[in-house]
Amino acid sequence: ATLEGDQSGDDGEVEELAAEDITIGLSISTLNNPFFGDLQRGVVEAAEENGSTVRSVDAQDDTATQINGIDDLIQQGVDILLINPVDSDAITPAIESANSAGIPVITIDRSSEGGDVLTFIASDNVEGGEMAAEFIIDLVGEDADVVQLEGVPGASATNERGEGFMNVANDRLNVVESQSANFNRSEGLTVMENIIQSYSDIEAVFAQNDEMALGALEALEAAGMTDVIVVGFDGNDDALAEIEAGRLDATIAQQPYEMGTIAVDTVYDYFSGGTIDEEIGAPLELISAE
Amino acid sequence: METKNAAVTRKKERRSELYRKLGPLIALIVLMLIVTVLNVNFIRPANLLNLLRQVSVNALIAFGMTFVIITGGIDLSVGSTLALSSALTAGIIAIGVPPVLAIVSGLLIGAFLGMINGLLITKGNVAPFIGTLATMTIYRGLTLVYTEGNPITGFGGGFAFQFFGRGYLFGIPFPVIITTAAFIILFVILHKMTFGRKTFAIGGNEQAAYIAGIKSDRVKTMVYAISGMMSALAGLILTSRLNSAQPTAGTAYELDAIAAVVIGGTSLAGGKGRIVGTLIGALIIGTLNNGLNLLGVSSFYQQVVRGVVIIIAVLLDRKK
Amino acid sequence: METKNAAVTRKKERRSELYRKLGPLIALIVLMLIVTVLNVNFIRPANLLNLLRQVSVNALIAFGMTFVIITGGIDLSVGSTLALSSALTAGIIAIGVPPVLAIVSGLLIGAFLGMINGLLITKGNVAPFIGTLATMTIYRGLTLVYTEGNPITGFGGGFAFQFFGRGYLFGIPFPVIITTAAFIILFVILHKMTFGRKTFAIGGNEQAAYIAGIKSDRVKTMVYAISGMMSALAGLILTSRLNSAQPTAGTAYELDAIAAVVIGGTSLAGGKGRIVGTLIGALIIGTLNNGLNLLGVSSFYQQVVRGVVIIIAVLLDRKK
Amino acid sequence: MHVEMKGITKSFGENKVLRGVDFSLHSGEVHALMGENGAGKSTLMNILTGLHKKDSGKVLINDEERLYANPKEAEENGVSFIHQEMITWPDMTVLENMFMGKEIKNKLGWVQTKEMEKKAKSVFGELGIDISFDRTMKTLSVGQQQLVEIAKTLLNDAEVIIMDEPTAALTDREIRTLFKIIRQLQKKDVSLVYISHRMEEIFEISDRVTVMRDGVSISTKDTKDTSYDEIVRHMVGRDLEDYYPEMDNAQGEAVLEVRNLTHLPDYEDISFTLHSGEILGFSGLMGAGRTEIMRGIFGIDKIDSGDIYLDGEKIDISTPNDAVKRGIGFLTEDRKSEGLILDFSVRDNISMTAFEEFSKGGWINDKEEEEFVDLLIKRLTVKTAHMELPVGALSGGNQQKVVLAKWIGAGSRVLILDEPTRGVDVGAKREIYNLMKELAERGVGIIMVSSDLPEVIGVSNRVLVVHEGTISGELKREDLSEERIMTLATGGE
Ligand SMILES: Nc1ncnc2c1ncn2[C@@H]1O[C@H](COP(=O)(O)OP(=O)(O)OP(=O)(O)O)[C@@H](O)[C@H]1O
Ligand SMILES: Nc1ncnc2c1ncn2[C@@H]1O[C@H](COP(=O)(O)OP(=O)(O)OP(=O)(O)O)[C@@H](O)[C@H]1O
Ligand SMILES: O[C@@H]1[C@H](O)[C@H](O)CO[C@H]1O
Ligand SMILES: [Mg+2]
Ligand SMILES: [Mg+2]
Repeated sequence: ATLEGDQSGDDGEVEELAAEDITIGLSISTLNNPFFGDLQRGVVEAAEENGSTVRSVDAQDDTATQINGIDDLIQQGVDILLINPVDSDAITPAIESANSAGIPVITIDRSSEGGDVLTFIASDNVEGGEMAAEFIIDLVGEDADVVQLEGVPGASATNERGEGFMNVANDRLNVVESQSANFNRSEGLTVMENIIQSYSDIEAVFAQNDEMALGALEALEAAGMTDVIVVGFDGNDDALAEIEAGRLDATIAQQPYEMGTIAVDTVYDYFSGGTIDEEIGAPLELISAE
Repeated sequence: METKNAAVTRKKERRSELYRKLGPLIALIVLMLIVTVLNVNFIRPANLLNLLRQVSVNALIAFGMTFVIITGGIDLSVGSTLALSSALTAGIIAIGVPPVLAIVSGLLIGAFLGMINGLLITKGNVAPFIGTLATMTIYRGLTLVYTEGNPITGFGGGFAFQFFGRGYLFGIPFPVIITTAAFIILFVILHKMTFGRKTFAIGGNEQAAYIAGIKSDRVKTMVYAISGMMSALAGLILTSRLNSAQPTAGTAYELDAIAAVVIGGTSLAGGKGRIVGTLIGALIIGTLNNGLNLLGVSSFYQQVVRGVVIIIAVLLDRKK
Repeated sequence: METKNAAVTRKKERRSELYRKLGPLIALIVLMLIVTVLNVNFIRPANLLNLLRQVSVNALIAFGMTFVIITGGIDLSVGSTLALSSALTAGIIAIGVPPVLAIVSGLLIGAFLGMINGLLITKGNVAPFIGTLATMTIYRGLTLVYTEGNPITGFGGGFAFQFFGRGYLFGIPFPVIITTAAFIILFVILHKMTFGRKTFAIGGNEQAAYIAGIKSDRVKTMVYAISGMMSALAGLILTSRLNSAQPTAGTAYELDAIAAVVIGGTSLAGGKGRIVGTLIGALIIGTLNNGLNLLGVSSFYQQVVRGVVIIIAVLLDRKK
Repeated sequence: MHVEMKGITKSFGENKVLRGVDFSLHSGEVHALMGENGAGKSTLMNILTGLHKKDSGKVLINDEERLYANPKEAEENGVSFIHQEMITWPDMTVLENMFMGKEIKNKLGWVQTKEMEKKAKSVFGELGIDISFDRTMKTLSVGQQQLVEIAKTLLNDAEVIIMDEPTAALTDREIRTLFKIIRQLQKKDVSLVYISHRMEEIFEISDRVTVMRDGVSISTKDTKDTSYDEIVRHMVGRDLEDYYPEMDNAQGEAVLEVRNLTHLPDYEDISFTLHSGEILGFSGLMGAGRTEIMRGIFGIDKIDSGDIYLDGEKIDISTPNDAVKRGIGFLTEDRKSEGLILDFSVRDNISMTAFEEFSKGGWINDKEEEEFVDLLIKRLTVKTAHMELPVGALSGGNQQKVVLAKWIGAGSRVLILDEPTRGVDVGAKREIYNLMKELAERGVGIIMVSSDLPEVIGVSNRVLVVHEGTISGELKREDLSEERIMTLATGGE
């Protein structure tokens, strides 16, 4: 009787590989969100440019589907795995199986709690949350009534952005309501509509991603509350357009495409014997109308 | 003696029939009272209009679902139909087709997708549950393929299209007006026209209906087309409201729609049902969602409460 | 002529019966051949074991679902039952209960949740579709309440619990061994024991079953308990494999399970079915998922293909 | 076993179905139970076998008060009930059906198929039945299914067997077999309750007759001491005049012509002409293919070849809708699954075929519909409290009238009636015959498929006999006799 991940893989020297000979396995948490579409595009385009092969699987936001997909990638003998976990805990066993198959792993956007990971590429979500809170305070002042729309419960992005936001807001803002709209635009709309019914004096909304922010925007506009400040997170195309149009106030822009290309660059570094940092930060940027 | 007996039966029957009809309505009123007592904001006209607007999407889908369920079928593909027809309509608007024309095309696309369900079920002889389960996956897949997983936005459509989901007429949100119109039309079709009679007959006993000369394949196909069209209509409202066609829009909407239909007293076995009940069912679900939010109940508990209310509503209906 | 007629009918019937039984198997073999031709990695033993391990979760749920569907019912709550029983088991392990005991408790919790479905349906007289739709929401809500929406991790459980989902015995993944054992036991119960006969009898003609002295309420309640227990078993495997109990685990799993059952030739109308078919159905779906990944088909197209394959499989079965 | 039921009462809700029934059964006798549809015969037997609970009264088994908790307990104590609506599992095998709920199992709880087969084989042998055990029930003819049901009762060493209209779906040959079996059982001292609406059978097989009316037992007599007229009088509460109406209806032009209709292997080369005002009987043995022919004509099943003419004009019927549109109506042999929507009201059932009569452009005029339905209910004297009552709540005969009303309302000029009086009591039967005659007199052409020979002879103007899927002969009214028909039906000249 043995356990999956028991047999440790070859721990020896890294076998150097030319870009054309590398097959990259990519496991994405869900492609139903443009954010991850960009991330995937970053990986695929950077890899193709250098002649590498990419095989990707989509977990559709389900942890079990994700480990199955990673197993399938391992079966195809990919040289390295880029994993964007659905859940930071539940990904551990999959990373351990990759470890035991001797396949190096890089996680992107969300971390892994266990297993050996080459590096972790992500924006600093805590810092992003803090940036949003500071921005809001700049515009509406301290102690204003604000609302937070949270992402998928349990996702590291939700927890970390919430943590960052509350770090600042706890003492300096009055958060009247904080509810989940699952990173989803139509839920953002309905949840916001309902909140408006109880709190007509809110001055700002922080949505943990742009999709929810855009939904909230429609709700506020329908209620004639156009002067409420709305801040999103991600910097996706729709959000940027709305900022341009003066409807959305700001977004904490991540750069998913860059995360993808950084990951691929790291892969090449690794296979040419370079040393890799334990964590690689992806740039975050607050984009607003000014 | 026999006639006296009959009169008594008749009276009793009428009374139980009345209960059956009023049951869901009473449930709705009680629910609204409770929410109002707990948070008076609920009963403010602005919130009620807001509630109605929120309900319109589920109500429209549930209206179509009512026809399907009365024939003894089920349509699991409504959510995916909504997404696919919305995405295609957004695409159509984006290439510059006038919005009214695009809306009509969107409705026809929905009807077409529904018709495919109907043909699978009638000509292919596939059980409705499994046939629409398959198309649910297929239509969703096609939506994702078409949109490449990204929302379609900034497709324009001008005032007409924006008005569709976001406009007001005499202070009433336009989606509410659309829903009311759809309700009236479908009510008439179901309860006042021969098409409705045929729909009931098929659900009551398909073989007998067929032998009585009812073209059951054709009626069923049309019923699924109606369901598809209503999903598309709901999708257009959503798209207009969000100013964006979402590839994941409508996921799991079939469950809310089926719940509305069943709470409204339509039997899943087919042959029995009322579209008024469905409207009330949709209002109950909407009041619950809106009310629980107003009361600040956590979304986790909301799910528990929602399930419990579905059971209570159905049990009340059983007891007549 | 009468006897000749009968003989012809008879022969036809046997042949169609054979097709019915072999249909899904042939579909599976053809599918495996196609995938192998396109990517020979598929047929490697390591991948086949990997495939079997992937299939085990859906197969276990689908086994239980087979019983339910044979009675003419349906269980939409399996995914939520999986999540709730997993979360509670993780909680039990976390407070230090020995893993084997915890596993047993987990299975009993699943059976209990299933029993609630059964009682709702038999005593409450609620249609299975709507009753389990309600508990699906309720159990999911309770899971979220219990876990506060966060995955439960680091609960320990030691080697025994880890082995459950991640172990190997004689080179075979332990989940595959569990699934095989469950299959054999359930096969015997369904096809060799009176309980199985009763299950079929209820689905075939409930009134007749009552007259034959079958306690249909009790049998049905037990059948839903079996379904709940199988969901819990699947959940434990998943929890062990993921080393974490996820509050959203099992979402939409009912659909894959129902698809496996129906592809395997069990009729949604009840009274007819085979658990071997369900196993094959689950393997078809698993092969499809694994194969499409191996072939590098985009996840969007995968959905389309999966829906189309369900339809083809069901149509093939129809045509006998 | 000796059974005594005394003063049994039973109500379903407001409906007092039994109002003090006395009934007794001696060991080894065949006791016929007669009464109009809805008189309460099945209900009484359901009380004896524990399916329904009585409200008051006494049941004595071998002079001891005894109530069975459920049908299974009754069966275990030697009281078996072959129900009117056969209780089977169509998709399960003969063996599974026979042993349902009483499988033989070993210590581990495994079902012992071999032993069950052995036991079944011996019972089949006793009855002279030859049906293989692994066939599914639905592939058997109704007669064969009935035989399996009977064999089932022998598995439990039944001492009392209740047969509720066992011959309703059998033709004469099978009835002969059944009677042989009954006599064998009688020799083994088994008592039988025999419920039937067929008077001839009662006189042939029973020792005593009990007649029920409106939930009360009217009389119990030795069969040899009573008469046809007396039984009928007790059943309907008055004298009935002639059972069959005088068939003096005049016949006109050909309305329906069928030429070389073929659908192998069910029937081949069927040709005949139906005239307006004619009642054309179709006789034949079970499985001869009469129902299949009618389904072919009506467009329910596909045909291989052949032509159909209406008023001399060739028409194409590929669905029932094509037939209905052209004024053809079809009362099917299976009223419950094909003729009616049982939960729907009398009104909805009647109006189903005739929407055009009270709708314009798809809009229904409720008032007109009500008048339309009311007229039909009155014309056919359907006994119903009101038109909103679910059809399932009516007696069998009245249900049959609702189906007829539906086709008359559709303005049918050609009516195909398949076993129109199956399971219908004498009183209602007579009314149906009168209706048929009345329709014929108004120029409707009627095809009547019937397995009831006296009925075929009593109401047909002309009879076609079907044998193994072909028409083996035609008999004019004056040539009709049971012998002639049976000779043709069995392939003789
Ligand atoms: N389960 C029930 N619930 C309500 N009413 C019932 C039920 N069973 C029978 N009845 C009613 O009881 C009456 C007697 O029915 P029963 O079946 O005993 O008549 P029957 O004499 O067997 O008639 P038939 O000759 O048509 O078989 C009918 O009016 C019937 O509608
Ligand atoms: N031995 C059999 N095996 C399978 N099906 C049978 C058998 N006998 C009869 N049937 C079914 O019942 C039908 C009986 O034939 P059909 O009803 O056309 O004859 P019929 O002369 O009208 O007899 P009936 O008096 O029973 O109506 C067959 O066509 C078939 O559908
Ligand atoms: O960082 C990403 C994005 O913000 C997305 O919108 C939701 O998932 C998070 O992990
Ligand atoms: Mg009866
Ligand atoms: Mg027949």
